[in-house]
Amino acid sequence: MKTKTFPRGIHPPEYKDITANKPIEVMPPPEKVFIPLHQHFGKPAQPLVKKGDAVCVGQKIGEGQGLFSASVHSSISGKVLSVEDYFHPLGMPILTVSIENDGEDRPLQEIEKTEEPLSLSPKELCNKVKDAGIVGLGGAAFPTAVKLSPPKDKPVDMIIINGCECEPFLTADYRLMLEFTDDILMGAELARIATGAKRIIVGIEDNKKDAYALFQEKSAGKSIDVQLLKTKYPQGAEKNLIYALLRREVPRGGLPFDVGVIVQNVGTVKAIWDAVHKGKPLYERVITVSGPGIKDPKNLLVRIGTPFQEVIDFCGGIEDGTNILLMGGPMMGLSQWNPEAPVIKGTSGILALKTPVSFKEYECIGCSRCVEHCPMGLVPTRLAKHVKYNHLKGAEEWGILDCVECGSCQYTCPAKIYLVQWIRLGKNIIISNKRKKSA
Amino acid sequence: MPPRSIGEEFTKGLWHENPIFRQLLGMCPTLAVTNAVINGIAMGLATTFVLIFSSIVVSSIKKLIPNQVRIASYIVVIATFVTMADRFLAAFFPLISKDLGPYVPLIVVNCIILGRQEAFSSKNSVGRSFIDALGMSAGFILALLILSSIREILGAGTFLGHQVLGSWFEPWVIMILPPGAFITLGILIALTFVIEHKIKQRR
Amino acid sequence: MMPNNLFILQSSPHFKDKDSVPKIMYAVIISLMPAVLASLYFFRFKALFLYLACVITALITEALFLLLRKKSLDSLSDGSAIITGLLLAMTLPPSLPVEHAVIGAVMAIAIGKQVFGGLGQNIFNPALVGRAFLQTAFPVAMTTWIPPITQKINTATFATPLGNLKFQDAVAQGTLSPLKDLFFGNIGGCLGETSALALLVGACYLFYKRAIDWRIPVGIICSLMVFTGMFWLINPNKYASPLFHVLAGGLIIGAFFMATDMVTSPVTPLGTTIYALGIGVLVGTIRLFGGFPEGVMYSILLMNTAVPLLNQFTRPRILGERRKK
Amino acid sequence: MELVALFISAILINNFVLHYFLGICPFLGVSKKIDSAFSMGLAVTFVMTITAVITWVINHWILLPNNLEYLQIVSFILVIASLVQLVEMFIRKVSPPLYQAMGIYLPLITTNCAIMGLALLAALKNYSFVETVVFGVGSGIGFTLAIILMAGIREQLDLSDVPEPLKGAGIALIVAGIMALAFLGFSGMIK
Amino acid sequence: MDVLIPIITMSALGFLFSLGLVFAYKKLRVQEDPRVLLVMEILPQVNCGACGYSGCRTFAEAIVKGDAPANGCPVGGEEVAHQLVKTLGLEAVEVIKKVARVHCRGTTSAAKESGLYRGIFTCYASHLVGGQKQCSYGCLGFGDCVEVCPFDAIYMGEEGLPLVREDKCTGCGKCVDACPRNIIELHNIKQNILIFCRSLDRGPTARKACKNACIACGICVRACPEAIVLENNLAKIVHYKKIPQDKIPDIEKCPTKAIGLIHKEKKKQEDDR
Amino acid sequence: MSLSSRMVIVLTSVGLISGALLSTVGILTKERIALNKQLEIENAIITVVQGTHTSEKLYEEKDLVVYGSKDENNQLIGFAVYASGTGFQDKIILMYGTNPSFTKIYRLTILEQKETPGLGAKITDKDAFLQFWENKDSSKPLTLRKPAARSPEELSPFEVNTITGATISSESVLNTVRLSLEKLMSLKKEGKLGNEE
Repeated sequence: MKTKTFPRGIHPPEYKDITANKPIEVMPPPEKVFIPLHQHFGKPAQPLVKKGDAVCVGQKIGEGQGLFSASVHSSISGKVLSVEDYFHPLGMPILTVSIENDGEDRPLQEIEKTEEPLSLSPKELCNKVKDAGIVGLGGAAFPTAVKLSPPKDKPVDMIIINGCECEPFLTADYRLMLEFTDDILMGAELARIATGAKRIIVGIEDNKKDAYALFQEKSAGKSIDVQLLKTKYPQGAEKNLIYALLRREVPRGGLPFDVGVIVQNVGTVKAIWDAVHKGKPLYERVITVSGPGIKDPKNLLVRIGTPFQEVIDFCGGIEDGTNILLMGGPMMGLSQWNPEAPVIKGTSGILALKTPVSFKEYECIGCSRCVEHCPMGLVPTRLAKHVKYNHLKGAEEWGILDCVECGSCQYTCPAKIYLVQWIRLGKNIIISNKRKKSA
Repeated sequence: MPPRSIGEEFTKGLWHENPIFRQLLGMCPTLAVTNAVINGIAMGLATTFVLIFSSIVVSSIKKLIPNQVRIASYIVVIATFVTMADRFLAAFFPLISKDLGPYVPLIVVNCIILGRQEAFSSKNSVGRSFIDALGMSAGFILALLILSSIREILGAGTFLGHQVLGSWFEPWVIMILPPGAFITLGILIALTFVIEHKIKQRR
Repeated sequence: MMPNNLFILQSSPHFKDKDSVPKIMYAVIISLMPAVLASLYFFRFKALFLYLACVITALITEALFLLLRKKSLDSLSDGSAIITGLLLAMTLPPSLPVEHAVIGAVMAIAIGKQVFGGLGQNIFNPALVGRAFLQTAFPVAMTTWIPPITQKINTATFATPLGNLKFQDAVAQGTLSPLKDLFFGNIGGCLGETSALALLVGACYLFYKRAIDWRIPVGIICSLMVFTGMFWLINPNKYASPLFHVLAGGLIIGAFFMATDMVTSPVTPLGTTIYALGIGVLVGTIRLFGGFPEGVMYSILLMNTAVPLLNQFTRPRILGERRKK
Repeated sequence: MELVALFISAILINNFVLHYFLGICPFLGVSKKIDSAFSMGLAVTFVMTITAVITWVINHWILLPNNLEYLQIVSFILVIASLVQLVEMFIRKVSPPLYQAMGIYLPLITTNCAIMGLALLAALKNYSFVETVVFGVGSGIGFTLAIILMAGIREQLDLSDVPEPLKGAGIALIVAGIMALAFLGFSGMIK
Repeated sequence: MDVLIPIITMSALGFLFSLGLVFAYKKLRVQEDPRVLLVMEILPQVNCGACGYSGCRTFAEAIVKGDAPANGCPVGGEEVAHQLVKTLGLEAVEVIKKVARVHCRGTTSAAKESGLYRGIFTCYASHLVGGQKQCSYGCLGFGDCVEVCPFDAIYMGEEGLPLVREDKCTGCGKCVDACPRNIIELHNIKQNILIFCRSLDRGPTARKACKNACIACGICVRACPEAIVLENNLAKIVHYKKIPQDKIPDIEKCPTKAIGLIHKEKKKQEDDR
Repeated sequence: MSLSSRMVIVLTSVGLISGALLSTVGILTKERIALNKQLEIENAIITVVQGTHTSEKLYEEKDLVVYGSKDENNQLIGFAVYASGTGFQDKIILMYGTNPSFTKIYRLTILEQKETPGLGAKITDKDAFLQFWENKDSSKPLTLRKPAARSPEELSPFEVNTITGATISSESVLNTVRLSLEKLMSLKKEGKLGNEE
């Protein structure tokens, strides 16, 4: 079988074998959950409950505001303790609903199950997805309902189901693909109906051959292509995945719509199926808890809002010498200082790593490895220098806004320069300057 | 700003507004003729002559000249004195004149001269202009002298043609060639920056 | 939580490749060793003194500048100053007085590297700046050659193969050095440039360590061979063969060790290719038509000046970018 | 053949900036950005060509027949100054885009010693008319080459940690020095 | 004859040249900003390019647009700079002197660290990963504000907080823009009471993160309700003028010293120095 | 008075005054400068053809001037040849003296050169270069000795020396001399050098 892939990129060590063979375990709901009202790309949700209210599992506690937003649901049943700012894994205090578990796990009364989900109209599907508060579960947490309703002038002909999971350590998507193959395929079909696309392509990297075989088998006879991809990072990045599978290039500053494509993570399409078929809003998700600092690494089904500490304790706790705690994978994940931070919709994994505490940063010696490996065709060293010496105009000319912050450059940099941080810094300043100007 | 005293008017050209090191003006002759001290001195004197006389002339006729032909008139005045200097050198110091080549006539486009006329002589009295021109020329000669001494001593082992370094010394030919000129001046400018910085800190 | 128990806070990515700047630098140093040993064999103590003088001076100069700029002396251990010293020594004639070599090493580090801000910021290859300085400052000493010890002749002056080609009309006279001698290094010339074999052994190691970009040596050698080959085909009685040009003089060391200096070569793939082709053509031009028998040093320095422009105008195509035609 | 040699020599070997030290002021002043350096180079080449023609005519038709060599300086500078000013005003009136691209650099050229140097050198070397023109164009291109290379380098230096005292003119001069060293490689090419 | 020919030649040249200029002056003139002409008058007209612009005209245009500083002409030196300032009125007339003030007292000893920060040592960069202090409102301590100050008026104190030399501060606001956490503000130099905190955290959380944080206890509000209010867990001075001086001792009873007199702070600074 | 007429008048009068000044200077220095030039040539002629009493220009073209040298007795003792050729950097202008039959070169001197200082510029140096040009036999084409000889005695009468490291400069001097000699021979055949013999 010929494998497809995109140009450049890197191949970091995978470390997936730690959890790859561990079936998804269900973690019991915790004593308390902290559910931030802002877990997605876009505007925060507006709280619907107040202190003292009783809530059930799946009850909507935050209403999405406007187009780019998503609703938030309670993940346990119990009493609302407070609605106020609380620590959020992204580092900023965010308005959060904290709920005390009454241990009953009482579900919502009027669950809307749909027996014949495939017969629903696109509009109905979108509304259900929106109601369930589904966001992209790959990490960026883009509201899925928005993705499923492409603008009229940009028809979508192709849905890509992203089963790459190119980040090291993470195996949550892999386990989902093995254990919930049917749900994923049905969810993909719903997404296809919602967008009016013609075909579905499932992209799976060749380090997950058994998942590929399973998908091939189950999708036989349907209008679904299952494609094997050469294992490479960042294959899961939308633009690179689209290029790898279809040889279509998303224009600079554009979205996949622009080339008639929508990319959905396997976890997201499963959530769509759950929401539409079982009427279950997004209040729990599968995460990988792994890394050399975790005593008993696992793939877990976790309620949203569970503090990291409890998840880690459930996995045997932290080993001595662990000095870095991550939400997400090691390439794009966010480092955490506070283990009390809650699991959110975008949490794909919790990693505890042991890294050398310090290393020397050198000046760029122009080895051009970052250029060789940048999946977007940028010149990261140049971008970083432009930002460092405050030449933001130059940085823009050199395409700083096209950076996807995948970290390939910094991974390969022998001078250990914080390329991604420089670029992120530059992007932030440029964007805030633009906002100031337009304001 | 209070008017400067005569002394200040003179000394500013030596350091604070030194045309070469601080204002970076008149670089072409500075680089080109400093391969030997004698050339540097000759060039400096020729420039001094032109600068002083054109300053005097310009400051005395400044009121007669309409603004639109200001530059043109100044250029003619300067060019006249440059020609005089050039002819004088050719007549009485033919060897130096040959060495300096086209750089004596090029005094006419030396930014220092036109710059001083515009910035100073056209606005100040004859006396002040004279002092200013004197100071500027002194600064110019000083710079040429430093640069040419370094280049001649390192590049030929001589100073004003006299052997100063022993026979053990093998001259660095590069210092007489263009690269040596550029690099030496670059380093000198950096040094003046450092000194200026130190002076400022002390204040 | 105890303060010493804090987690690290940092921006992604949290994984890093093991390669580092000192590792690359020491790989280059190791790869130079075969050629260094070869030159010690051919020129004995003269070579040893020059190597020591250059490396030690380079280190001292670097240290002085670091102190002057109030920077940590740790940077000395990154190996870049040692490389500059070594490379400089390798491009010097064996008979050069040691004090000249010292001046060269000072200049290489001072005006070749530190004035630009130190490691990674220089525009020109420091070793070549040092050599160009010496070539211009002491033209006679820099063009006086002695025969290697293996050639048991005793003449005061001796010409390099390229010198023979340029000034003695060696092709017509038939006195061109045999390619075998060129390959093993049994010829006159700079310390490190004589033995093509030893240099190629080192280069293989560099490729293995992926410390150099293959485009540069390949581009240089190809363009030089095409350029000199054209003239050779037109008149083989006047012009030397392309193979001679590749093996003679500093081409191998230049193409594999000098032009490939990461700092002073372009970062973009297209820029790198143009850079390499440019060096090859310039070497050919200077060797065939210029006043100097050898042009590798000047060619690399000249293309170094063009590197910023090459970088500027060969920005790679960004994914999804549509270039105006 | 001789003309080709003269042309190449003017560009590479006897480069105005790196060998004759002519036009150093704009070389240091307008070499901060590649775009403006290129425009400046264009403007200089343009004016140099015109100057070469006009001063040759003046020198050979007016001054030399009347034994007035000593008026060279005055007449050349006057002609150059007036010419540049007229050309500038003309371009400004006729073609604003061209003025933006090149014209704004014209006044800078009046007192550019490269132009005056060209006129004087051509007179000193006794070039024929065609030679003078070739010399003018070649020198202009040589100047453009040097200033563009310099601008590229300086844009790069903006992105590096040059020691404070050397920033600006200091490092530019040292770079020019090393460039001059590298250009020495071309010497002896024209025999 | 030897004398006459050059005289005639030169006069003719001068004549022709002036005719050309008159012609150019009359026919080829392009309308332009009169201020540019004014500036051109003052400038030396050497067109040497030392200012970095392509000639005096472009420099003049830049000055008029405000892109170039008045002292940007090295040839003209101070005289020209002063004349320019006079002519164009570049010096804005200051009515009230405003100075930058730092609304944080999260010193290294008072504010708790959150993690070991590893990365680029600027405030903005560390702000992007959440900052290395538990308080997510306070000063990050890398001195972006010090870096941007053109007047050397702000410096990093020993306690890891930026301090302002109010005599040197011109109130240009560069530091205000540079601070990613917006803890620097411009104030009338006469205002002597300041709230040294920006934390919107609830009292206990704020207190846990920083000893000097405002815990919204309301003591200051009670002392002076018409001037100070509590907003989002933080005290705020709404009407500075309504604070009677005799109430200041009451205000200063603040348990965390998050509000207080600026002069005390200043005295501490001097001790620091 | 209108601005325009004032402009014209001022500039014209400035030109007038400057013209007057310059013409004075020009006239005052003219002779002296001409004399300098003449002296330079005459000195050179005396150097290259020793015993010259009077000399006269016999032939002139671009890059080649021939002077006939006569002694006190008005006997032609040789020719001083002013020739120029391209060196390493720029033109090299030189002068050499020959006997009337062009079979012998008395001496050589360099009038103008811009060769590399310390290297090619040694062609003006007596010890390093010029002494090797004294009394050469030019009945056969001269050749260059490489590598350089240390003293004139080592050289055959038909050989001239090179400067170590500056082969090109040495070569171009030799070529200039060779070419001009060939040219002179043909001129002589055409009888353009007078009919003294």
